[in-house]
Amino acid sequence: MTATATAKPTREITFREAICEAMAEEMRRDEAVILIGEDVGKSGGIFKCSEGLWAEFGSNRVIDAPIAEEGYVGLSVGAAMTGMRPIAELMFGDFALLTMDQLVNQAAKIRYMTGGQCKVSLTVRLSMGAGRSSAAQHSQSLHALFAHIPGLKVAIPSCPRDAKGLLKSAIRDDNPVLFFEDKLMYNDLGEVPEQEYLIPLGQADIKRPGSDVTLVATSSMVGLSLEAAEVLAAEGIEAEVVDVRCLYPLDADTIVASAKKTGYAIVIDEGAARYGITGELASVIQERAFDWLDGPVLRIAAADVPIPFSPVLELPTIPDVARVVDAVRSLRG
Amino acid sequence: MTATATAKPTREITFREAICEAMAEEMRRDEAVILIGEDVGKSGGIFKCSEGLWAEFGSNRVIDAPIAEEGYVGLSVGAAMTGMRPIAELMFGDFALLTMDQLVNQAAKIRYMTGGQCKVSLTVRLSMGAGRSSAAQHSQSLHALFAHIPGLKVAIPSCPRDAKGLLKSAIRDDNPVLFFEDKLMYNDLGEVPEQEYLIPLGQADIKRPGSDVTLVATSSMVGLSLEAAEVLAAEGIEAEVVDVRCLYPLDADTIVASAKKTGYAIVIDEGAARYGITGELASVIQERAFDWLDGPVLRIAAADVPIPFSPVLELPTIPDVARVVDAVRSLRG
Amino acid sequence: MAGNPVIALRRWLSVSPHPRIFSRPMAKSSPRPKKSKPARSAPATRSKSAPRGDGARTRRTRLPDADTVWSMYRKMVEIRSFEEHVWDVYTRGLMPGLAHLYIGEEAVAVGACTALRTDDYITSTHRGHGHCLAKGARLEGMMAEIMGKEAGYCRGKGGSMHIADMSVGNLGANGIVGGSFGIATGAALSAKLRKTDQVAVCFFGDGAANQGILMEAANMAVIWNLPVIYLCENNQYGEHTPFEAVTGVKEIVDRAKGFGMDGERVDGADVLAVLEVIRRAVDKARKGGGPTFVEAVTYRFKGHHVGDAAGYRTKEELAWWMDNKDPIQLLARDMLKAGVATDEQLLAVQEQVEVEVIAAVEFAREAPYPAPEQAFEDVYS
Amino acid sequence: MAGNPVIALRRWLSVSPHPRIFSRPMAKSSPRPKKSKPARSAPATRSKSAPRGDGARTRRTRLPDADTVWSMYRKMVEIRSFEEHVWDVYTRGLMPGLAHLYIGEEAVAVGACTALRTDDYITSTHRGHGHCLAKGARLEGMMAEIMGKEAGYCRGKGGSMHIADMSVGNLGANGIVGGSFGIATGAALSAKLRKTDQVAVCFFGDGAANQGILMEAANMAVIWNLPVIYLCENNQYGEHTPFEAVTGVKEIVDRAKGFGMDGERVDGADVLAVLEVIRRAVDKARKGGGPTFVEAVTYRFKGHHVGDAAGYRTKEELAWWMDNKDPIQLLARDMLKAGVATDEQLLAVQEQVEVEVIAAVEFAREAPYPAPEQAFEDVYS
Ligand SMILES: Cc1ncc(C[n+]2csc(CCOP(=O)(O)OP(=O)(O)O)c2C)c(N)n1
Ligand SMILES: Cc1ncc(C[n+]2csc(CCOP(=O)(O)OP(=O)(O)O)c2C)c(N)n1
Ligand SMILES: [Mg+2]
Ligand SMILES: [Mg+2]
Repeated sequence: MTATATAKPTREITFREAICEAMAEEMRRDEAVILIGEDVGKSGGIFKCSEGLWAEFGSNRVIDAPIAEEGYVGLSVGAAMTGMRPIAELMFGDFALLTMDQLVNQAAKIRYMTGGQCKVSLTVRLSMGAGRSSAAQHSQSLHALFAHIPGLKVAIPSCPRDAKGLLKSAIRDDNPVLFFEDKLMYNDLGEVPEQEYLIPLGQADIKRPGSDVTLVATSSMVGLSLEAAEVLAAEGIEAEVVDVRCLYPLDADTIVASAKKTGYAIVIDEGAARYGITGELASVIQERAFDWLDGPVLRIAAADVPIPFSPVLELPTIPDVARVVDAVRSLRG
Repeated sequence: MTATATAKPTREITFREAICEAMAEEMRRDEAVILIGEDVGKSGGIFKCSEGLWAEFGSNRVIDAPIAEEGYVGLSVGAAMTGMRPIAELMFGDFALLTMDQLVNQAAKIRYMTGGQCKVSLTVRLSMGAGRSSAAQHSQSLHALFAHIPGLKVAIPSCPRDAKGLLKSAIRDDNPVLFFEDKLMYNDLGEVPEQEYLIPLGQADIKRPGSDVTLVATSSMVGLSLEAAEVLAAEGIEAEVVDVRCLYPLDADTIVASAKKTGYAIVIDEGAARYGITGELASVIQERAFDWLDGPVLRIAAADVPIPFSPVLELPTIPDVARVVDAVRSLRG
Repeated sequence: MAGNPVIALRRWLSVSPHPRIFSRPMAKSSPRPKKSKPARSAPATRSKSAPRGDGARTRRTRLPDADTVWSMYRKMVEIRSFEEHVWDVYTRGLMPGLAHLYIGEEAVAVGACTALRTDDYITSTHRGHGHCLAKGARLEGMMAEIMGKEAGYCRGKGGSMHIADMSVGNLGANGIVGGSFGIATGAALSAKLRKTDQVAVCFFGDGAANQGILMEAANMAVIWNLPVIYLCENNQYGEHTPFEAVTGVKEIVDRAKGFGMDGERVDGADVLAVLEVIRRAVDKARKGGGPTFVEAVTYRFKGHHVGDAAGYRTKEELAWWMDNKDPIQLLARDMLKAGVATDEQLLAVQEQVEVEVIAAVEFAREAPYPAPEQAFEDVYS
Repeated sequence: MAGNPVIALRRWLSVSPHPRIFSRPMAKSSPRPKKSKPARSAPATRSKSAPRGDGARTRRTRLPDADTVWSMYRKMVEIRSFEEHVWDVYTRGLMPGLAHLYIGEEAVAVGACTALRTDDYITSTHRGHGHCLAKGARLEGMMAEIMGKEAGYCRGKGGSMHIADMSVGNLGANGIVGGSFGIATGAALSAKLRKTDQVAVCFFGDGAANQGILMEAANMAVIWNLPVIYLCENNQYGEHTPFEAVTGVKEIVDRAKGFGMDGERVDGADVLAVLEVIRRAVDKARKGGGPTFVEAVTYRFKGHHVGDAAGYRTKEELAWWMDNKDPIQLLARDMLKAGVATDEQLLAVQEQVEVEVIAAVEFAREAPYPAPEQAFEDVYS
């Protein structure tokens, strides 16, 4: 390959458009792909992620569901077992709590329980993230609940490019994949290749190389970490930012290698702190990089409270750049 | 207090009887306490944990529910908000997945969302644990899902004495408490005080003192750790076994102090390994005891697979004494 | 309402100059979505014999006592005015989050809550301001909560979608569609066990009627004979989706048959009809007669929330409902006709309310935000 | 059945020497549990005009063709024999886990599956052996799975509660009561979208009929007109609890009214009646006529699972059902009466089946366990 060939042409699109493109391309490619969710049809979804799909694919493949999350996720499981590739959309990730039996007791286990007799080729798209004053029932980041469950895969992209490539892989995957989209990122712009591409599930990505400290981050926390890295760079500290991209399969090798290299690691995630993502990742790092670490692995996550409504209350409960910067400073003491 | 007064009289009863006694005592003490669940009434529950309660308290207070877990847990939330103290029983912890909206979106958040206007004095008793060839939908240990949720408390006793004392505290607590009972422990015998007593939520308990390594364990893994400690003692290694007892409130101080003392810690839990209990506890320990640790905090948990039916498959997926012993040996090189 | 209250009142009371004869058919429509063409691109011809519940109003012949009528009128005006100010506050960027307005549906909350005692329970929805006010919430606390202030009902923690007022039996709005079926039913069980003869009313939407927990809760209410009323506000849409497209029964009240529960359907624009139906159900429940399912046929005059242009429905459809089914207009006419009120009196109430609501807005604007540390309080008790 | 097959067959076919006239009332009973006295301590007097569906059998006047009748007879005998051997295997400690037997309910699975093509779908329950066999599962694979052997349908990973056989459209049993409503409905959607004219049958119990996801799934089946049949096996109990105590409708088929779905009730001991009702529903579904709800009234002759002494029901009640509603006995009589079969032929089938089942037990006993490492396979594909 020549140097020009590797620099593939790109254009700037939003996270939302990246999601929409991924679905459209996969629906064109494979008749078995359908989209089901509340108001995903003619109205294009409340976050406008399916705009144009109903017009292109019709109401047989872009299906407005009743407000019955457990039911239509269950129905998607059945469709996935019998030759379809449903994408089920949950407007707010919080509503996933209504579908846990179907996702955890059914989708995650059916292949295993039947000794490998079938595939559950299901993608569940769901939103996450606070910061919109949506209060406790519309702001949760519940990815840890699903990452805990054997049989599920969990993707959690941080930018338009990754979102598109990972979502296409998720749709083609023969297993149930939960795909978390931060609501605050839908308008974010990013470079996305013009040509078709896939990003495999299970590869972390170093979004910024650095030598002094490793910031392991997910979803919107990647952007936050990159900002923090800029602040730190001004102080002469070079942070390496590792975007986890998939909670399962987890690319522990990349994460651990970075921690070994820098000797310091901080894990940053927007879910609630306790018994969540940061505990697992910190624990993996200390287990595998113990002899390389010059300080404990620190964790930054949402406060252990339901997410409050008032912006003055909400802000202090979610991670911010200052906390990351301070943590790095405290580590390197 | 005299020495004789502290050595309170006890008798041996089973874990099941301890649970039943706790409920009976609290129901006698407070009319607001009711029990609701499938077959909890005349038939006494499929695990016989409510035997005798229906006869004593009648069908107004010991209520056979339809098979509608989400509904009757939701109903329990409403009753708890309006002056009752319901105990909702979920026969198998796996069925808690049907009730996640009511427990996580509602029970855990209502007090907070309403600015402290009400109490949700709800106890949910649910079973956990593999080892009975009950396969993937009747064997899960899902406590990590609830421990992750701000607004909930989670108790996870390991012996009849603790079960009784903690359950009584849970019933009196003004917050939603999830109370996990290992199915395999129901027949376990243990010394239980004759006189009434409470064990506060949020105190870990050192079940065996030791100086060489700390085993941090939950539920049935405490017994397993005690067995491992015996094996290790024969090799001259004195393990300290810390029973976590409550995942939230978590008594991190006791756990961390023990790890600091011994310099080595292993966390043992029966839930699935990834993004679960062990990650959090290991991570808390390494964060707070970093400079005292002589090796990484190790973790032992269920394999990351749905739980298989056949005993020859099931056994290798759950922790056993040998794994604990081997881990200790590997740690201490 | 943000403008001159007098002009606004005249607008409410005015007879539409061009009475419309078109609207979309409702009870007659097919339960199957016609996928090939966009749902309801134009309202179909309204059949002469209007479907029960939503068609020509079957007006009560006699009004209740004047106090009751006046207080219902006042409360409906209060809700309307409150919501129009929320609109205003929202579009001026003075409140965070989302605002789902109750304009057009006032008669349901007011009719229902008028049939309740203060110690009776309600559970509310994301579209809950009307329920809260009707059950007795104060304007200041409501407006302050909506703006995220400490003086709000939830100290700024809940916001528009989570207002509760336990002191008057309001167990709270709910951001989860269908999230309060269990809670209302549990409150009813609690009342029964505590032998208080309290009753619980569970407000929910046509969209929520497809959530399975409704069946679970309703079933328990039937088998245990609980004092609870499931009151469906069928405002024709769940977000952007017309209810017929996602509902397998022609009338939502038909769901009751599958629960073994009594069901009634009522014109949700007719506060007197709602009052009567709910009173009957409450009496029955209080006497140990068990639960009732009620469908109130209504319409939201605004989009799903402030900012939703509601392009999924036609102007004609909206106009028909506004012209024929404005609950405030309808009650005002009845009061005038029955001689219970004069134009001036109606206007005076409107002006008083407007003053109060404006005062509440001012109060809320001036009120301090909570201290950031308060975010960490109230998690546990 | 574990004993002499001939004696067993005679037992099945024998007319009860003291025909009982008592049984508990069913369709007539109150939906409210009478909490003060233990439910159903004694069967009440059976009303003369038997309740539809479960009372005096309305026998088909004409049998279907002999092949069909014989194959249904054979399949019911196979299920009975299989289950009696599972009992035996269980009590001898040869299988782990729990075993929920289908004895007494054979006509439901066999009648229903006889109306299906091999490529049609079923979803099954924790009490699933009968469904599996009726849909075409092999005895060896079933028995091996139940014993946790590698030759089992699920390679030992599923066990009794999770047997599936995708090759014949059996999407699997389910340990979650009500867990397969969504799955069956999704299979029907899939068939519709793939334009295959396949039909899905969702088996579930009276207890499962209280799970809310039923309403959610049924509603989608109605609005999208899906080829699915919800077949409720009302065997009178969910675990230890009689269905009337926890069910708000008198007859479970009444739930269908709340979904806007056609409903039928059928005598679940009468395989011919089940066949007819399901055939009709399948034809309708295949032709695009949409879903049907069917309640089959039946009874489990054993406890909830092997080991449950079933103290919650009376001996009289059990005896009435065994004497009057044994599906195998009933079909055998009809076959004898219609001259389709002789005693000897019926016996011969029974003997053949018994030999096959015993062979399957032997096969399963000898079959090797999976290797422990296999526990870590099949998680992802
Ligand atoms: C469980 C759940 N699903 C989806 C939503 C998103 N949502 C909020 S309001 C709404 C429509 C509700 O419709 P309806 O019940 O008819 O009430 P209405 O808004 O018409 O008053 C939806 C889908 C939600 N909040 N909760
Ligand atoms: C969600 C769920 N709740 C409870 C149980 C425990 N359970 C297993 S079978 C059963 C009774 C089911 O009754 P029914 O649906 O009538 O089926 P039957 O056993 O009578 O065939 C119960 C409560 C379960 N497996 N799943
Ligand atoms: Mg609506
Ligand atoms: Mg049953």
